[in-house]
Amino acid sequence: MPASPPAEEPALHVEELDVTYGRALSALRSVSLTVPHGGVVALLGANGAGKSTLLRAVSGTLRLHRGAITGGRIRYGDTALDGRDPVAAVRAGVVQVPEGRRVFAGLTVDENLRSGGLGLGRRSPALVRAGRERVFAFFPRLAERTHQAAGLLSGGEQQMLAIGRALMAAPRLLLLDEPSLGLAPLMVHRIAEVVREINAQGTAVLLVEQNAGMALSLADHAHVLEVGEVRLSGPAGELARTDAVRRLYLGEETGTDRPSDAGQGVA
Amino acid sequence: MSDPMIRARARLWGRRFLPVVVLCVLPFYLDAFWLRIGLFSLAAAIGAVGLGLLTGTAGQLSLGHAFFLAVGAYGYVWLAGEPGPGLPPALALVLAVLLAGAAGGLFSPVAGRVRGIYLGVATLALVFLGHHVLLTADSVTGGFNGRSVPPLPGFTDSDPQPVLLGVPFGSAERLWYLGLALFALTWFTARGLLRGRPGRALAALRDSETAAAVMGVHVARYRSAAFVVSSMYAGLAGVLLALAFRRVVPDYFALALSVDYLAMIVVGGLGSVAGATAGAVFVTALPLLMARYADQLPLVAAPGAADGAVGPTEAARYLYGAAIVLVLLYAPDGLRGVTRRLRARRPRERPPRTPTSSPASTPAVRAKEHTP
Amino acid sequence: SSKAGDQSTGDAADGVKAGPGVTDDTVRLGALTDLTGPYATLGKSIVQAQKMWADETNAKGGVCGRDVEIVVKDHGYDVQKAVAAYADISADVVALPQVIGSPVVAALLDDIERDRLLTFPQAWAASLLGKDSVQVLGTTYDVDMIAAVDFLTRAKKLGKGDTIGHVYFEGDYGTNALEGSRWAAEQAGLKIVDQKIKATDTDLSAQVSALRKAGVKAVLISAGPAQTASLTGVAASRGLRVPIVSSAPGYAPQLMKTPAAAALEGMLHVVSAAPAVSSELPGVRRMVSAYEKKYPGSPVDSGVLSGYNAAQLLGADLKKACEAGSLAREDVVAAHRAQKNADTGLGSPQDFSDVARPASLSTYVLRPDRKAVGGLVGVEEAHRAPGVEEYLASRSS
Amino acid sequence: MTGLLDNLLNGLALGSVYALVALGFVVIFKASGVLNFAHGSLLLLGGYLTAVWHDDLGFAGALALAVLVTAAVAGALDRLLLQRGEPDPHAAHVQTIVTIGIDIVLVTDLARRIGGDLLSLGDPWGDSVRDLGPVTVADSRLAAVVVSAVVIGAVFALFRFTAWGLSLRAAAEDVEAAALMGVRLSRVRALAWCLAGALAALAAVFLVAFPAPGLERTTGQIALKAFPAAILGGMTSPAGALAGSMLIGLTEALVAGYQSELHVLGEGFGDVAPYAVMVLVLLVRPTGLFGTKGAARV
Amino acid sequence: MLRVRDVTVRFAGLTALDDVSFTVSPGSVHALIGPNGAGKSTCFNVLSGLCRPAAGDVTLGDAELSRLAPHRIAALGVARTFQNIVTTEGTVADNLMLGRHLHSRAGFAASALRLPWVVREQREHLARAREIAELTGLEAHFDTPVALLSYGDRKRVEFARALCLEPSVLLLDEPVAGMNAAERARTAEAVRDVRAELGLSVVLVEHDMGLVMRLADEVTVLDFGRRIAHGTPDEVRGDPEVLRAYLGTDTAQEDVA
Ligand SMILES: Nc1ncnc2c1ncn2[C@@H]1O[C@H](COP(=O)(O)OP(=O)(O)OP(=O)(O)O)[C@@H](O)[C@H]1O
Ligand SMILES: Nc1ncnc2c1ncn2[C@@H]1O[C@H](COP(=O)(O)OP(=O)(O)OP(=O)(O)O)[C@@H](O)[C@H]1O
Ligand SMILES: [Mg+2]
Ligand SMILES: [Mg+2]
Repeated sequence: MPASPPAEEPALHVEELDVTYGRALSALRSVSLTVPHGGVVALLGANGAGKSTLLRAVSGTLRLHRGAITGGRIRYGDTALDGRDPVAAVRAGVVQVPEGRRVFAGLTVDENLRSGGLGLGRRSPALVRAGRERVFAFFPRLAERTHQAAGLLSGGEQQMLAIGRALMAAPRLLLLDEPSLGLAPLMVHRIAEVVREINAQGTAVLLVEQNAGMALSLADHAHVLEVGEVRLSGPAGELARTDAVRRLYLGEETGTDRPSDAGQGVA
Repeated sequence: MSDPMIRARARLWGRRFLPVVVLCVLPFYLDAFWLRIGLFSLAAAIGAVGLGLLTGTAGQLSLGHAFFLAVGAYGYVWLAGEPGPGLPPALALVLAVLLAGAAGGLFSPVAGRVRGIYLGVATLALVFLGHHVLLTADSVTGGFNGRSVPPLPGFTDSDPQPVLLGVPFGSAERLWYLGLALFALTWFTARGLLRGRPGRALAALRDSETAAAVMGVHVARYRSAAFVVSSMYAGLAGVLLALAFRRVVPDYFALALSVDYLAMIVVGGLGSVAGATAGAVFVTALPLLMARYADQLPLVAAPGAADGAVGPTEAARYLYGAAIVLVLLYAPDGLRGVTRRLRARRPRERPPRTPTSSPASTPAVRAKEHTP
Repeated sequence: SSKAGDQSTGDAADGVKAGPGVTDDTVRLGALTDLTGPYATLGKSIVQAQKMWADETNAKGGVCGRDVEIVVKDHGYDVQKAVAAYADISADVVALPQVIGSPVVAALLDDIERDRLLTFPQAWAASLLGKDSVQVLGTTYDVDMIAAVDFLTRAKKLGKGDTIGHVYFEGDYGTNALEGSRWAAEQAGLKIVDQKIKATDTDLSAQVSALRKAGVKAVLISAGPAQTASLTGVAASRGLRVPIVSSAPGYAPQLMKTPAAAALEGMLHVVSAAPAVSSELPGVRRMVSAYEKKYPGSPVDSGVLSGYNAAQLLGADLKKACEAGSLAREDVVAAHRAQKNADTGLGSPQDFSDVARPASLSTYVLRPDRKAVGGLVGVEEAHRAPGVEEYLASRSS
Repeated sequence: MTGLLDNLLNGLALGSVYALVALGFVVIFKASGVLNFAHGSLLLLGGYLTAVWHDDLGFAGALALAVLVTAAVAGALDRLLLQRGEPDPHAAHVQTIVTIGIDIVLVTDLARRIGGDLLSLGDPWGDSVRDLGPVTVADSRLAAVVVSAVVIGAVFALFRFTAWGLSLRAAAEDVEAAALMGVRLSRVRALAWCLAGALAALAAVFLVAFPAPGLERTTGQIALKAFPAAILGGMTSPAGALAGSMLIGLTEALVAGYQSELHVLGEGFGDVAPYAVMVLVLLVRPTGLFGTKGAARV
Repeated sequence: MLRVRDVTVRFAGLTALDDVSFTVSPGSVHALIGPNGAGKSTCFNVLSGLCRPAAGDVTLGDAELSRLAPHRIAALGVARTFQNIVTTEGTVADNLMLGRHLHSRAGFAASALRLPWVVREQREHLARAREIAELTGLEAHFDTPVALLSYGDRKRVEFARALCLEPSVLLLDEPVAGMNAAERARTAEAVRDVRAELGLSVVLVEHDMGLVMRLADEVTVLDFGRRIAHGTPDEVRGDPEVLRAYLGTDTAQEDVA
């Protein structure tokens, strides 16, 4: 196992977080959540609810989108993450898989995987090799294409690579932004297995997913974001039984015909 | 009576027409030095609008603008002059613009195929090869020392000088109005292009050729057309510059000129006609003004003073270089961005208008296609 | 309107007719020079020399009872700036004792002629001849090159059938020089192999290869100092040890500090209308010592001499015009054209009466010497190369 | 025959000098997407510093110090004037223009200091030459070939095999994703500028050493020749920069060497021939000899 | 009628499509499914002219698509979305107006002179673009720069832009990726609506089997570039080969159970 059990057990605490983009657009208001050590927390919400924004705030890439934290705090263990740069987050063991794959198109698959460990400073080649073997075990398809330029992979293959790349950084907290995006049903199962497995190895996961069925089955705890605010939260199993969640995120037609209007009814 | 509508309309008219009125009365107040600067600026603005269309909107980096300016300038000189067919100057002007457009069209095998920085450096070749031709083809271009420019009829100093309101209307004054008219034409047409269908197709090409092609844009044709149109503006600018200079020399149309034009569109703010104009005035007028007034700065020695002293030209160059850096440091979206921000700070926001591509984030230099 | 109304000029208090640039107590001259471009060194020397002349003249009571003032504008060899600068100063000066850059002069030629502004360009191309208001001082490049070929045949024993290389800058300078060398070579039965280069070429290895292949017995060069240094250095190192003769602008004393100095001393000669600054002529010696006193540390090069000479000639013109009762521009030009044997004691006397002819046809031959002031010493006194008159005749026909 | 060999050798030597300049140029473009118009002035700076220090420090000391200082200046320019605020891939064109401003200031100042002088850098080769069979080559040029081969190899290795190289290439592809991998963007980038500055200073030595006459105020303009060299190589690989430079050097030398035979093209075509060759190559291979089309699909 | 016949596409050392054939009848929804890397997007690239097949041909009516440039294919009424979102910068409106490119005529000269008909034409197309934005739920973002939208909304922009072309064949590459169930339903509805309204044929690549089952009339399944199954959604769902390669046996067991 690459990550030895840490002395203290860090947890991610997001407290009363406010985020705005540009000068005015408020994307998150007073959002709080906790990802305990070794836990899996799911974050649900409609398009534009602010899920990716929250992950960006944690990983420190908000500023690349001209966004800023205007209130609240983010702590990971003893490390304050708000207002820090992405490097600090990676150093603390917090690694994000960005939305929409974002593999390094011109680099080979192999180089993409190597780049996953860049934030960790010097590492022995053996360690790197072990990490790579682990990724290939998860996603055998990648092993077949180590020397192909990542940009030429199919969408799903790129998604696997993006996840594999993050795993190379041996994260203690993995932020997954829609990992099942563009994956075939079989692969979605595989992703679920991967999440379970790395979680079993001690990595906590904050999971943003539109495949709510999968997300809720993986998570201990879940939150529903709506227009920048937490509307619902609770144990995943409980939430899965909530009417609104069933209708909006599990696609079960329980209420009105036009689900889009029903968004307001969750509260 | 204090209908806000009326006031708003008055403000709009004020904003639109005040500048026009000011530009029209300037010759009554400014001496030849200022008019000359103004004329150079107008010519540069026309050329910059063309480059803005090509590089800012269509995303085709061009370092070859000087070449197309040269085609316009020399085209006019040759067509209207002796040796040359000696056409009527007004006709020569139009033909020179078309000639520049044709030169842009001839470049289309390269323009249609080569992209990004590769295109930029390929266009660099135009400048050097063009310069070589200007030097070698003596019989047409006059070689190293260039040729003098046949004036437009009615725009020479030997013409009778009417006196308007006590101001003698020499060639500088009259050329000013010609420049103004040509610039107005440029402004009108370029805005129409940018905000219309071609502008949108070009912007799409810049951002993603794939998306544009799949939506039905004929990629190669539009890429070439961007070159042709931009070259025509450059040609027009070249003719006006030639008329203002009364002399064309090859060395003027060197790489530095191309780079200046690139600086204009970025300093002004990419993607808009107003930005290109602001940048053109900045890049053209500032060095001339600084050169003129640098000797009044403290610590600046008289020209040709002792070794190592900072002379006026050097001082002007320092200031000009620093001005470019500073403007872009504090206003990365250019002069246009500054005015937009100032305007946005005022309470009344204008409602968003018909779609125009956001000029703030349009890269000129693009390494690869934008695929998120 | 602020521009309405115009001031007119008239007679000054002392009865001398004044014109633009002349007031009751000053005479203003202009200089369009290059202090920041490729000819910066030359520009600076000329500016300083002419300022020194103005100071000396003013100390002696000025010209026509007026103080001389020189307005200097730096164009950095940029035609656009030069045109703007001309527009800026032309209304307020009597004459231009210095304009650097042949494209600049060419661009301003029509304006200068229209304004009747007596101008001494610091360029010696024959194409600048023929304008009433523009005066090329001394010889032209072609005349110098005829002298160079003459020198090679006389002193270096080149003879019929031999080949000479000529490396030259594009532009008036090189073209005009090539014209002279071609003509002279033909007369002497020599063959010219020419190599055109640009001002940005500083490594002439390829040219030397080509010249060596052509089997040249001597090389002429009409380029800048850097090119002369490279040519000589490369030729020496490749074993092409042949005499090299340069036009005057192709040499600068700074070359004596480069690694090519030894080769230059061994192989180079310079043809010039002006004597070496180290010359024993009393006028030159006086000027050099005054200059060294006034500008310690500044190199004394040929620019100093030609700038000072030009200023003195202009002073003579102004004095003559003043005596004739008018400092109006056209009268200054007329006074200038009346000088048939202008001698400032700084070199050969000059004849300005024929606008189509070079003012002088006598050329000095010099050679580099790192110990001499200005890095050059005289080899041959000024003399008229045989055939120059025929050349001029052939050109004017 | 000797003439041809002479020209070929000349061209190779010239090309290897261009390669050093082109390489710095490519490194900066890769790292920041910036077309560095100030590259010529960095080169001039490096050369000038070597020239003024070599009397006191000796050639090697002066060169080492000049390389360091130029690298530091380049890095500082990037950190202080170009990288402002958050890394923004769209800012590359603005930064490109900022380099124009920087270039104006630097060149003005250096030109003022150099004045009309031709400065010698005190290099140990002087004007010594060597006979290689039938042809003669300047020692300085041989040194240029060796040094640029070694340096280019080293830079190639840096790119391929070090964490810095990987970081640089990753950041060039996608700034945000690189940041998420823990890449210190600004540091990686500034280091690239430092490297390019060092290369420029080094190139200055060979550019102005014999057979060129010495450092002039206009020496920096030769950096322009590196543009086509870099482009021909494909902007992506150091090997490409080398190949492109060789092609440019050879073209220039051959066309200049055979000027009289190529009369129809106009005299003085040697200077512009590289550009003509470049355009022809680009017509056939729009991304240069070694360039690859962006590896992106939809 | 869109007909794909024996299309083969090879990349260096890899056959992305191997003798694939299928036919899309007018007005139908044809789904193309298969595991990751099966060649679905490659097939779209062939259909839209971005990729030349090594063998085989594609016909739409009488036109042979595999020899046409992308813009010519678009002019025949084939519009597509991309799996990796490919929008242009500028606002949603700009993107949608790009979709109207083929329906407007204003060229360089006419636009430069702003002839009255050009102005009128532009106004009409803007109105049409706004309608389509409403249809796809983008009305609130109409003047927002696309770069500022969330992933799901950008996906919608692509969809709306393709609709703006008023195509006869619509190629959708994972149109609901990144949307939640309710949003998926809404998009599905929009697809159904436009199909009914405009009578266009849709080729759909999607990993959301629920959506495929609900929308598709016919399904073609690819694996490693080869067609492994073909039929109605129900037929395909039961196909053991499809279960093995794509859906996974878990689902199979659920299904069987
Ligand atoms: N760079 C930005 N500038 C301004 N606004 C932004 C920016 N990025 C996102 N937004 C806005 O912030 C809100 C939240 O966006 P976010 O990307 O976090 O949504 P999301 O929940 O991840 O949605 P999706 O499921 O579609 O990915 C949206 O309204 C979006 O338009
Ligand atoms: N231009 C290319 N060069 C090399 N290989 C390519 C290229 N395009 C596609 N491929 C390969 O072809 C295969 C098919 O890719 P394609 O994108 O068509 O898959 P897909 O079915 O769309 O998969 P997904 O569901 O993951 O999007 C992949 O393995 C991919 O790596
Ligand atoms: Mg998101
Ligand atoms: Mg796909």
